[in-house]
Amino acid sequence: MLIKTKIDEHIENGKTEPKEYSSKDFSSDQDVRWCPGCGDYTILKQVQNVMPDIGVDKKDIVFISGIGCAARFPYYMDTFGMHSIHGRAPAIATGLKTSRPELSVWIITGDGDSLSIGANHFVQLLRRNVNVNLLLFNNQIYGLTKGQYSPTAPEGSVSKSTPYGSIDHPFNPLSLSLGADGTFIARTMDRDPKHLQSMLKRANDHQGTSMLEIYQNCIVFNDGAFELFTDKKSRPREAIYLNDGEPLIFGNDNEKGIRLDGLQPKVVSLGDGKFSKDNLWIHDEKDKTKAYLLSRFFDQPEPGDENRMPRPFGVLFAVNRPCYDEGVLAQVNEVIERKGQGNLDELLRGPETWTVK
Amino acid sequence: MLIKTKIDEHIENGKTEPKEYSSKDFSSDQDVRWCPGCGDYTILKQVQNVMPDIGVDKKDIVFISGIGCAARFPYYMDTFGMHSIHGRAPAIATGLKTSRPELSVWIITGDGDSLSIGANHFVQLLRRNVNVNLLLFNNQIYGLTKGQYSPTAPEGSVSKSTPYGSIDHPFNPLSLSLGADGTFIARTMDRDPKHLQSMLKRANDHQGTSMLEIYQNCIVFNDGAFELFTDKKSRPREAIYLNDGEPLIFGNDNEKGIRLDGLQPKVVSLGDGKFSKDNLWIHDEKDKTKAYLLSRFFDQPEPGDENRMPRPFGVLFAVNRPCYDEGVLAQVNEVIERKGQGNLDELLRGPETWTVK
Amino acid sequence: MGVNDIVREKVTIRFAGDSGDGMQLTGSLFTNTTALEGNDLRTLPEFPAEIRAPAGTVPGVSSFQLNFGSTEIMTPGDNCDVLVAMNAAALKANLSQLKKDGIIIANTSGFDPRNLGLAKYGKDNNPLEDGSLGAHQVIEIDITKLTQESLKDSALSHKDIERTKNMFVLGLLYWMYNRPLDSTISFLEKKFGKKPDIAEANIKVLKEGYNFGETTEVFTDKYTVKKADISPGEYRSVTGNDATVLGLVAAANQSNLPLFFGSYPITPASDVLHGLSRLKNHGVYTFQAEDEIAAVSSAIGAAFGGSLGVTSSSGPGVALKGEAIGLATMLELPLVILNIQRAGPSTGMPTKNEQADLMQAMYGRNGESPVAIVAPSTPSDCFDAAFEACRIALEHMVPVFFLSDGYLANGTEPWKFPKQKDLKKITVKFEPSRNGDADKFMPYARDERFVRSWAIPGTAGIEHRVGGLEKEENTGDVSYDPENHQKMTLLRQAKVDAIADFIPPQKIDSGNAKGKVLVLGWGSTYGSIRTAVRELMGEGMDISHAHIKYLNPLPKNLGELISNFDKVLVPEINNGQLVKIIRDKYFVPAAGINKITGRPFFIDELKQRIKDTLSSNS
Amino acid sequence: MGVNDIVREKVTIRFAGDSGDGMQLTGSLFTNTTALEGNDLRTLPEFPAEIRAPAGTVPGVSSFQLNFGSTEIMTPGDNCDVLVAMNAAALKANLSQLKKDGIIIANTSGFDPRNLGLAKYGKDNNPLEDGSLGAHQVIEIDITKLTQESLKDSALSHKDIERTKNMFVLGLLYWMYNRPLDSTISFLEKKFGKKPDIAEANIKVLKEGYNFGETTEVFTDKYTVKKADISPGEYRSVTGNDATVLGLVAAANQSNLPLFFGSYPITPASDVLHGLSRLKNHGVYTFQAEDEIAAVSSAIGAAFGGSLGVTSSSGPGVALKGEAIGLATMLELPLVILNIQRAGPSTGMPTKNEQADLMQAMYGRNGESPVAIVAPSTPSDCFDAAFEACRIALEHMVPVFFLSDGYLANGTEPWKFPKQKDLKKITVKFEPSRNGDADKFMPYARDERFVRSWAIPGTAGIEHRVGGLEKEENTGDVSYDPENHQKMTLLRQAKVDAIADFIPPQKIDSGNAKGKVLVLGWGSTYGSIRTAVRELMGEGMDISHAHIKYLNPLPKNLGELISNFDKVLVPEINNGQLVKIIRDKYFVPAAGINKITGRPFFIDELKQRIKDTLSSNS
Ligand SMILES: Cc1ncc(C[n+]2csc(CCOP(=O)(O)OP(=O)(O)O)c2C)c(N)n1
Ligand SMILES: Cc1ncc(C[n+]2csc(CCOP(=O)(O)OP(=O)(O)O)c2C)c(N)n1
Ligand code: SF4
Ligand code: SF4
Ligand SMILES: [Mg+2]
Ligand SMILES: [Mg+2]
Repeated sequence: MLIKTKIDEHIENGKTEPKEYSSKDFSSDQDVRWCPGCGDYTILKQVQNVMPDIGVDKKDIVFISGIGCAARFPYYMDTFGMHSIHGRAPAIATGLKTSRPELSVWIITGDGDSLSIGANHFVQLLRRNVNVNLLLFNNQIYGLTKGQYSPTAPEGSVSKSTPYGSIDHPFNPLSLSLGADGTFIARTMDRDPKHLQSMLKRANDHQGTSMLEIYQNCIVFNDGAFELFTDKKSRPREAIYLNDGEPLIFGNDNEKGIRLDGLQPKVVSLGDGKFSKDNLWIHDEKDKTKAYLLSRFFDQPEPGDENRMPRPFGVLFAVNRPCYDEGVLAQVNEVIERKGQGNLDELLRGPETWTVK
Repeated sequence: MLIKTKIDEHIENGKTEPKEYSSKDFSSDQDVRWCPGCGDYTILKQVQNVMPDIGVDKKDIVFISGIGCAARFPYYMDTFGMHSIHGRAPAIATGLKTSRPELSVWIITGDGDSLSIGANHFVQLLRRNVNVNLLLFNNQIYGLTKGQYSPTAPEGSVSKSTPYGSIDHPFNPLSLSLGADGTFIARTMDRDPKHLQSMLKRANDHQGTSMLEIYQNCIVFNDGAFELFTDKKSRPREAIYLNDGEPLIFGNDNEKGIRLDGLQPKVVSLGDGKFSKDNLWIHDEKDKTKAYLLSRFFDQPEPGDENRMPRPFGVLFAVNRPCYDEGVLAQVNEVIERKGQGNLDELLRGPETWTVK
Repeated sequence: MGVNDIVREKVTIRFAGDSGDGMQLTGSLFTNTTALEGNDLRTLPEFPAEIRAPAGTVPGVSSFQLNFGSTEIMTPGDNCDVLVAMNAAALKANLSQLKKDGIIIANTSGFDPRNLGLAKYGKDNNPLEDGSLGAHQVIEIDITKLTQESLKDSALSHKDIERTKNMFVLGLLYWMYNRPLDSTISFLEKKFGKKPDIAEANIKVLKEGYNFGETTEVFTDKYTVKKADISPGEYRSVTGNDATVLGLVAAANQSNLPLFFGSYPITPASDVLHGLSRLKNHGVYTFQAEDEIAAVSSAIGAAFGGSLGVTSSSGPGVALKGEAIGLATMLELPLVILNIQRAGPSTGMPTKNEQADLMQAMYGRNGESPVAIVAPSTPSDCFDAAFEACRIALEHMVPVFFLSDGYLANGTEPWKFPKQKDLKKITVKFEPSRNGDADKFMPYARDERFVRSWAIPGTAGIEHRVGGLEKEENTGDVSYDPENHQKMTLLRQAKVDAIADFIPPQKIDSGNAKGKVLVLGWGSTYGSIRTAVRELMGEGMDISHAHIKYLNPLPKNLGELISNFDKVLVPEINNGQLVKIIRDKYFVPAAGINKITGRPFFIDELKQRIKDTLSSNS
Repeated sequence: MGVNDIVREKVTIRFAGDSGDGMQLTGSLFTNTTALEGNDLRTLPEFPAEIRAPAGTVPGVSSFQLNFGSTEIMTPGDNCDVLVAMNAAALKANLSQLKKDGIIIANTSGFDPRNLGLAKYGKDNNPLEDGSLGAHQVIEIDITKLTQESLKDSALSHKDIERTKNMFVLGLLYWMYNRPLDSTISFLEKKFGKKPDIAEANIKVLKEGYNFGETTEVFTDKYTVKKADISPGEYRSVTGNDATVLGLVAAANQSNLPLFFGSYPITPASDVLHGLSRLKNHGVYTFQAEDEIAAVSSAIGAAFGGSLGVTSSSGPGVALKGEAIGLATMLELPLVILNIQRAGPSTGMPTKNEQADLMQAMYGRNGESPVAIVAPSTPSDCFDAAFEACRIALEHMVPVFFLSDGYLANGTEPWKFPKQKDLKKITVKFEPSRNGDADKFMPYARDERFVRSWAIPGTAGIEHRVGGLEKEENTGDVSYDPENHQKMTLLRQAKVDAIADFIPPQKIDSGNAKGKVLVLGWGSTYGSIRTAVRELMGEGMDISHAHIKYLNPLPKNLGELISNFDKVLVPEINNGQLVKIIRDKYFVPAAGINKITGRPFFIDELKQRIKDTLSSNS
């Protein structure tokens, strides 16, 4: 902001040389307390691995979470952090980022935290396009409260609170994010550290709200929820990795592709000469309609069915749109420039006064 | 429910002959207190006009609203009603409809009520597909609180709370509803009573959550927000009426059409022989991808631009999916049938007891 | 035949008409002139509950009350001496607020059959004629007609002419109360600078009204209200919500912090959001959140970042903030919560007044989560109270409730506004950066006031985590240790209690420091209590008044102050809240005097209730 | 050399091990046998805060405490006589809860270097060997090894064998306390019906443990705890949350209404949701809402429709419900809010106990919005309290808070469960339908108890609208009328106050009805207070105990009851809440005895604190 405050002074006085970090520098002194084998561990590790490369000073990084197993994440990062209240991390982050745009703000949230109690703040964050990174740890269950179904749990889920199976239709988190006009929408999984890392970098590089869904295995209450995609054997058939500008190819030996027949995506085999790479759908991160179609590779025919679409991993959609925090700052500065820095005495005097002798 | 309760008795005892109603029967004894010229009046009138035709007994109709100008609606309907609290009508309606599936439940809400404070309940309602009708009075402003911008207000909106123009990107209510997996998504306007009536009937007939967005003019704080679509002169060019199975045609003399060029909707003119009706996009309410594309006829080039898409009115999307309330009832009954009606004494005894002599 | 000029000590005038009749403007212009004339005064507008109820109907009536005098004026007045009724509905809605011997100035064309019908008098029974107005002196003037005549040569549209009729009333009242026209004239010239014909028309009608009083003989009396002796200085008029805005900006200025204001609109708090959103060039960030939960949460996020984080709401909106305020008590971050109270419960009566959220502020959260509470007592005191709320929050790292209400929010009074140089400094010290070899930063270490340090992101070497789980003393690590929880719970309480060392002692506002009866109040009842008590003192009663601004913690000397009186009475616009706290804390049989009509205490009413209460429980 | 058999009046055993060691099962099996043996008893489990903290670490320890005796047992016991420590971490975590002269039964293989390391003792300093256990009698047994040996011929996997070691401990303790094995054996046969080899193995090891006591000479003493004289009848064991579930279902049954339960998971309330979701065949609807606001709102919607609407939560979740509860007070619909309290503020310590939400229940909403409050005093009393909460809500058309807590929720006690035919009937009458010519239905007309009628959709001729704006008396139309608001505010209060005519008078639980000292409690402190007071009476102190179940309105005779004592002490697991209400309402200098460690009062601790408080303020 053009008006210099005590915060600016403070930062000025505290200036330090930018440091070289190793991933170790990002692990706090707290011992990690997730269940042995929980997917959260690998995510933590990859985040710690990526941090040194994002070129941000440790002191300028803030992790804000809600409540849940995932939400304990900030305790384990040796950065600034807040383990706040259930579902409200996006609102807290909006206040922080808007008032301190220079900070690198990361939101850590679970499927219950962000899509149940916090779903309003979640969609508003995406709509406003606040320049933060949101990591959605989706394990299709409420872990911390010991195993109730969540808004991403498939219909019929048997859980502590649904002994006879859940009845409600689950959210498709990526479709919801698109519907909320998110500008960066991506998916990855705990079991593919390389891909996870690259997605974290992409999320960090994107200007605006980066919504990264991470399939995370809750080994205790929902083990294997994503096995189809994480298991080395089934993955090639069930998962497809998206790369901007490249055709949609998958399968054990990349023998399958996806082409668009009008508005209809179709799985085709590349072996039999009928179709070649050139006939395939070319991924375009900027094409919202294609992103929409990819997000619907979700409620598809059962595994085994020829026309079953593989689940997309990677960046489905990424476009630039002005960020809320930038916009606010620009407006504040624009007004300061136009009217000059406000004078308190004039303000106190107000438009009209009179004097009593 | 298979277990008969006091409610069933009560209804049984209170049985009355089904009546013939006129719209007058649905106006309560309260004098209507909206600003003269408010769009809410015409909506009220059309709802009262439609009620006699939906074939539901007055005593079985409930209107539930949140808070706002729109939300005063229930007071003016001579049915059961609740003017509840801001944003919570969908949650209250879910409790009522789930416990009393035989009732016809209508939610009345404003753009602030449902897309700001109530956005979480709004998307959860659509996801669950509770069998209620939601009428979203969108006037792109907070009326009752005297003119602050709302989440549907265009960027740059100058309002009491945004004297220098709003910065946040607005929601596209229909896209959000699609993203939340709504099963019935439609749009109409206060200024077209006929269309409004037909949409109300469609909403009522749909099984599941019927989301009907109604463009409503706030004459005091946001007059003319939808003039482009409501004004007889500009409407033909700026609005397009959707009819299932029919081509997308609009224009003063129906001289324009829309066709799909791959994934790209294009405005074409039917005059010059290049294209005929047969080349046009045929509306299909069941096609979610088309519904998606239609919902994006929104953030388009400025008026005047040849490729500007007209704003669609009508039913964009309508499919059947099991309703939450039905599902809950079915499960309860299924368990009762399987286990027999629970016996309280057995329940109190529990699995294991011992006797003290 | 001449007109007698009567000297009056106080006068209360009520301007009432249709929302379209410009009564608010008329009232404030009369107010400005009156202020310039050196009277003391208070005003209160009353808006219809609906945005635009149908013209001519009772719900559509808008009114403005002004109370001014040559002595101290502390309230907008009880019932009025003069009621201006621009139409039948205005009379119907306000008659009950006119003194027995009060004067009615009625615009007869507002009493035509149509208006009588709309006002539900019935087309052909005109209260002006059916004698139902009894003792009241009724002055009937066809203001509309006279206005039109005076502008018959003007080129203005009928509508524009119609619009000027409020100036006729204003002119007439200026004559009645011997007020000069000049300030109003210059205002009109400024306001309609671009439309000289409109300015001219208004001025002409204004003078017409004045001359009408002068020349016609409908009036037998005119009145003079002498200067009040008001402490000399430069004054402005201010509403409570304006003053609140200024107090926040001043606090940000005096602490040299950015002000982050996260809010969600709600009556009667919205004007604070509106006011601040215009002050971006004072380094103010305003965020209209999706709801009250996001609003308070965003303020907490900003506070974590080192800004002065403030949120505001009323009624149901405040109830929604409880959980997040609890988080702030645990995080021990500064947070200011403005509650511009309104009549409850639930949605209640949004445009009516009440001070029934004190207990909610004290206890409306899960667990033991003490917060500080301050309450303004007059519109201009909102400035001090808001400033103090910020000072306490920032200097003590604690959430602070500011309990204003609709009566203060919309009321105005003359304010001898302060100069920046005379304002307190607010001392904020961010935890400094430290390099690797320095010893570990202890986020929950405390100073002698039990206050932890403000450690903001961007500071090297003090990276740390905070959260809503119980914290270990000093380290701030999560702790389930039983003794630690006991200790931290008491520490959080001790921190709030210690604020008592940094607020002024409670003083007696009126009366002796020892005596029979102490009337103890808080918030917007100040004016009524002060006036009532002073009048009772005048009647020879041994009675004193103390008004509490710092409600939690209470001033250290309050207990002793109370102990100097035989009886303690606590008038509140609620069903008895402060009285509970006083009885519990000081163990005195304090008696409540309560009113829950959505209206303030009237002076006479309060005097009577004080007498009744004393006689009943002695 | 023989073993002496010592008779004990009470014994407290604490089973502690890694989450994986099956201590909860071991404890409950011992409990069942003990119940069958006719002892009185109470138990309390303690779970780790994390779902699955790393095995072998202190945070990973899970324990189960059982207190049983031949006399009345009202608490799970203070410190224990015997501590079973399956590994080093278990010892470390629980040693502080062992009596000075208590016995430690240590599984030596759980004290190997690895375990010592994990427990942060340090690889090579074994507390069993370094004499740090001082006065404690330590019995070291390599339970793991012995278990493996006894099953060396079994075909089971190593893992399965390992799993049976808790049966060895159980057998051993059965021997120590002269308990029969049969009920446990038949349990194992049932449980592992499908896996006979596993059943067999467990039973073998169980007997092995028993024989180990019998044959080896490590034990010089065994103990007998005689039957308690418990009122005859059929008993079951029940936790507070189970009993709450049953109370709700019973109330739905006795009012013949569907039960609609809208909730959102949160510790320690979730088990109520889990329990009810299994009871669909009792006409129970459970709705896991998106948040607590939707949960309570859905219950209100269901109540509007004529169902028994209930919502439940804890800590921060309850704070979120305030606004909607305010709506329910305005709608005057029945609503039951279960608050299974936990340690706060904010997220606090979810797995620890506190009763610090009383003030929030009383005042945690905007405006004057009175609600009724009931609180259970023991696990089984949760049944009665939940039933009463529903009865009051339904018969008085009012929101009712039920204030349980984690200590009650998870604790168990023997319960002489009632029969359906002995339960109260709950009388609900829906407003009947009326035909066109009947006169207009008055939704806010009231009966002599100030209760309006329940008018549900589906009833012809009574279509009406309700809402959160102030209502006009009788008609229920929106009203801004000042006098009406005063009247309605007082009516809502009067309706709640009138409930006092429909609850039992307050009785003295222990001691005389007149005397020196009254100890006044509420909620889960019942057992500790009762026991402490009775022991003090035994020591000759003039002291009595009354325990309040109906906290709002308070029983009509409470004031008089209190007035019969010179001193009133109010022990609470908070920083002083009920005591504030008592001091304010009855104007007695009640003194608080407070503990905020997340733990219940210990008997000896409480006795001491009572003595101290008395001496300090006399
Ligand atoms: C206001 C509030 N409501 C409920 C809870 C209890 N709670 C804590 S975490 C959680 C859900 C956790 O699920 P998710 O967000 O998916 O995180 P996960 O544990 O699966 O990582 C709930 C219901 C709470 N702490 N606060
Ligand atoms: C909890 C709560 N927050 C805020 C308000 C104030 N409020 C009432 S209506 C409203 C918004 C109205 O806008 P909208 O929903 O678009 O309805 P409209 O008046 O435009 O029809 C607000 C902010 C309230 N009554 N309750
Ligand atoms: S409960 Fe599930 S999500 Fe939570 S820590 Fe354990 S494994 Fe991970
Ligand atoms: S403010 Fe706008 S929306 Fe509200 S009643 Fe008036 S015109 Fe209608
Ligand atoms: Mg989860
Ligand atoms: Mg609106």
